Amino acid sequence: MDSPSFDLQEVKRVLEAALLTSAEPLQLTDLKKLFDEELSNDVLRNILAELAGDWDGRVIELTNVASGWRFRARPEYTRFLDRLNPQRPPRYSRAVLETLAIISYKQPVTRGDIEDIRGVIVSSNIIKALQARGWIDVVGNREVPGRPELFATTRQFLDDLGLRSLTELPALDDLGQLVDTVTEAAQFNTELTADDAEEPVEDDVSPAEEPEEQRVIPTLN
Amino acid sequence: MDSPSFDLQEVKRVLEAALLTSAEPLQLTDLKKLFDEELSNDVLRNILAELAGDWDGRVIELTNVASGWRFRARPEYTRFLDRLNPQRPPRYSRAVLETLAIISYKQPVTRGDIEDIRGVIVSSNIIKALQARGWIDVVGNREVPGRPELFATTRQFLDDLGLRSLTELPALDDLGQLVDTVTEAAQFNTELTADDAEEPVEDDVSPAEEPEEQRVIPTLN
Amino acid sequence: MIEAVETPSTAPLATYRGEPLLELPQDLYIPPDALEILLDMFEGPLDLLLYLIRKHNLDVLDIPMARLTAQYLEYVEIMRQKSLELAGDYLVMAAVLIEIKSRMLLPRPAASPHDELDPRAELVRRLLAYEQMKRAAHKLDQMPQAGRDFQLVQVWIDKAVAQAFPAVAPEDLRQAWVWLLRRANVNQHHRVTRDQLSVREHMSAILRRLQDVKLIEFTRLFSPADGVPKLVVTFLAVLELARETLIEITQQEPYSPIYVKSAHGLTVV
Repeated sequence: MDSPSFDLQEVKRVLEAALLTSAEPLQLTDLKKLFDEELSNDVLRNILAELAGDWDGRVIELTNVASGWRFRARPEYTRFLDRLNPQRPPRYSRAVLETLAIISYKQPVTRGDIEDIRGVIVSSNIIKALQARGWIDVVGNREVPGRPELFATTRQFLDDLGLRSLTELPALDDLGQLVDTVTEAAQFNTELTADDAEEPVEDDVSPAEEPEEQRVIPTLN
Repeated sequence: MDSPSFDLQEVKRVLEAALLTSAEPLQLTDLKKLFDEELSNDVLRNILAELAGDWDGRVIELTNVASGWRFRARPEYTRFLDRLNPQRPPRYSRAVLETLAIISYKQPVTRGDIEDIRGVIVSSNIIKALQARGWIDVVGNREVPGRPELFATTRQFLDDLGLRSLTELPALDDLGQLVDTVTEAAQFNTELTADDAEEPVEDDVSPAEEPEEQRVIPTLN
Repeated sequence: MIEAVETPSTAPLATYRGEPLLELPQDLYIPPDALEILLDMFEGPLDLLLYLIRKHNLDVLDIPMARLTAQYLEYVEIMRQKSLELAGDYLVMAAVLIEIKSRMLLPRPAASPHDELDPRAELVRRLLAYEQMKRAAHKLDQMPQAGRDFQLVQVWIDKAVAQAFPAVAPEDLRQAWVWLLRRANVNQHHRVTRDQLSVREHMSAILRRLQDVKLIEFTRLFSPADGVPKLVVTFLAVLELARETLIEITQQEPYSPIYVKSAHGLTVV
C-alpha cells in the first residue's frame, strides 16, 4: 500500500454503488470494508466530496448525517413522489413537537421535566409515538425516588433530520429576546388562530447561523 | 395534452427521482401517477429509454423487470457490496446438527437409524436441506423391508468443514464420562486410527490439486 | 407553585364567581364556536397564558395580574363547561394566578422595596421557558424530515448470488453428539468410537463405488500402496457392509475371483 495501486475512479464507482444501494447511512469504517486495499480516511473523504460534487444539481444528493453518508432525493421532488406513496410520516401535533423539542434541547430529561416545562401532563402516547419512530429512547434513570426514566434523542433522529450532531439543531431563542418580541409573537399567535399553515414569523430567527453559543448543547450519547 | 405543455427534461428528472427512491419496481401506471399531465405510454417509454441510456455504463442501470422498471446495481459490484453486510450466517437448528452428526459419525445410516438415536421423527425437510447443501447423499439402500435409503456424508461436506477425512472429525472418546461406551473394541480401534490419521485421504472423487500425494488412484469409475 | 398547591382548588372558582364578568375587555370576547377551535390549539395553561399576554400586548416583565387572571379564568370556565378533563392543569394554574395576584395586593415593606422578589418572577420564568421550547418545536417541525420532506435513495441490488448457508464447524458436530448423549434415550449400542469413523468412511466409499459399477472384484477394493492400516480398515468395512447386508460377497468356486455386489443391485437384477 505504499503508492496508491488502486484505481481511484474504480474506488469512486464502488463507493457510489454502495451508497446508492445501502438502506442505511454508511460510515467511513463501513466504506473501508469495501476494498482490499487500505484506504485512509482522507482519501475516502476526498473521493466522497468528489462524488457529492458529481451529483450536484441532480435529482439526488449525497449527504453526511450522524450515521454516515447517504444519498437522498432532493426535497423539491417530494411533492411528486408523495403521489406514489400516499402514506408518508404525519406532521406531528404541537404536543408531540414540544415534547420532542424539550427532549432534543434539554436531554436527558424525565417525563416530569417535560411536564414542568409544558405545564401539562405528558400523555404516554406521545412518548410511545416518538419511541416507535425511533427518535427517542431511554438512556437511564434519574436516581431520585421512583427512578424515572431519562429520555434522549437517538442517532436516527439526527439522521432523519439530516443532521450530523445535536449542535446542528436550530439555535434556541434566548429568553431576553423572547421578552422583546411581544409584538412579533402576538402576530404569530394571531396567525395561528387564523389557521395559517405558513407561520412565517418564526423564520426570521435564523437557524444555526448564530455563532455565539448561548445555548447548552448536550453532548451526543 | 394536445401539445406537450410539460417539460420533458423535468419529467425525466421526476421519473429518475421516483425510480431511485422506490423500494419496488414501478409500472407505467405507477409512473403516470407522478404527473398532473396525462402522459401516454409511448411518451413514458421513450423517456425511460432515454433515462436508461443516460445511465448506461454507470454503476447502476435502469432495467425493466416483470413487475416494472427499477434501478439496480450492476452485478459486478455485488462482490464489493457483499463485504459491507456480511450477513451473519444463519445457524442450523439442533435437530439439523444432530442429524448431521449422526450421519457423519455413523454413516451409512437410514432415517430410521437417525430416529432411533434421536428418539424423534426426523423431518424430511432436514434431510432435504442437507442434501440440497450437498453435504449428504444416498449411497445405497438397506436390504430390509421398505429398503430404506442409506445416507452418508459427501466429499463436499469434508471440504466445507475443512477436513481431509472423516477421521479428522472431533474424537468422541473423551465423552466416556458422559456415557460409558468405552469397550476393549474401542481401545483396539483407537490404535488403528492412530496410524490412519497420517494417511492421505482416500478419495474416489479425486481433487486434482494435490499432485505429490501418493494417493490411491481410483481404479474404478 | 408550592403555595398554589396549598390553596384549596375550589377557591379560584369561588373567587371567580364573585367577580363580575363585565371587567373583561371587549376584545376578549370570542364567539363560542371559534373558541372551541381555539381551545384545541392550546397545549396547556402556559400556552393559554402566553396567548393572552401576546394577544393583548402585555409586558411579560410587568404583567397586570388582575387583568390576566380575570381573562384566564373566563377561558377556564368555558373549558370547564366543554371538557372536564382539561380542568386539572388549568385549575392549578388558576390557583397560581390568584395567589400571585393577592400577594401583589399586599403592601410592600418600605424597608426593602427592591430586594423583594416579584411574586410574578417564577411565573414569568416558566412562561418564557415554555415559549422557548414552543418556538424550538416549531423550528424542528420546519426542518426537512426523511420520508416526509425528502425520500431516501434505495437502489436494488441482487444479493441472491451468494446465499449464506449456516456455518458448521466440526466442533458443532461433536457438540451435537453431546446433546444426543445427554438425552435419556441414548442407547448403549449407539456407542461411537474413533475407529468407526474410519471404517464407516470406507463403508460409504465402497457403497458409492457400487452405485456406479454393480460388481467389483474384491481385490480391487484394496490398494497395497495404502499401507497396512488402511487395508485393514477397508477389509473391516467390507465385513461390516456384509454383516449389515448392504453388500453381497460372492465366489463361484474356491480360488476363483471374489466379487462384491451391492445388495441393491442384487435385488434389482
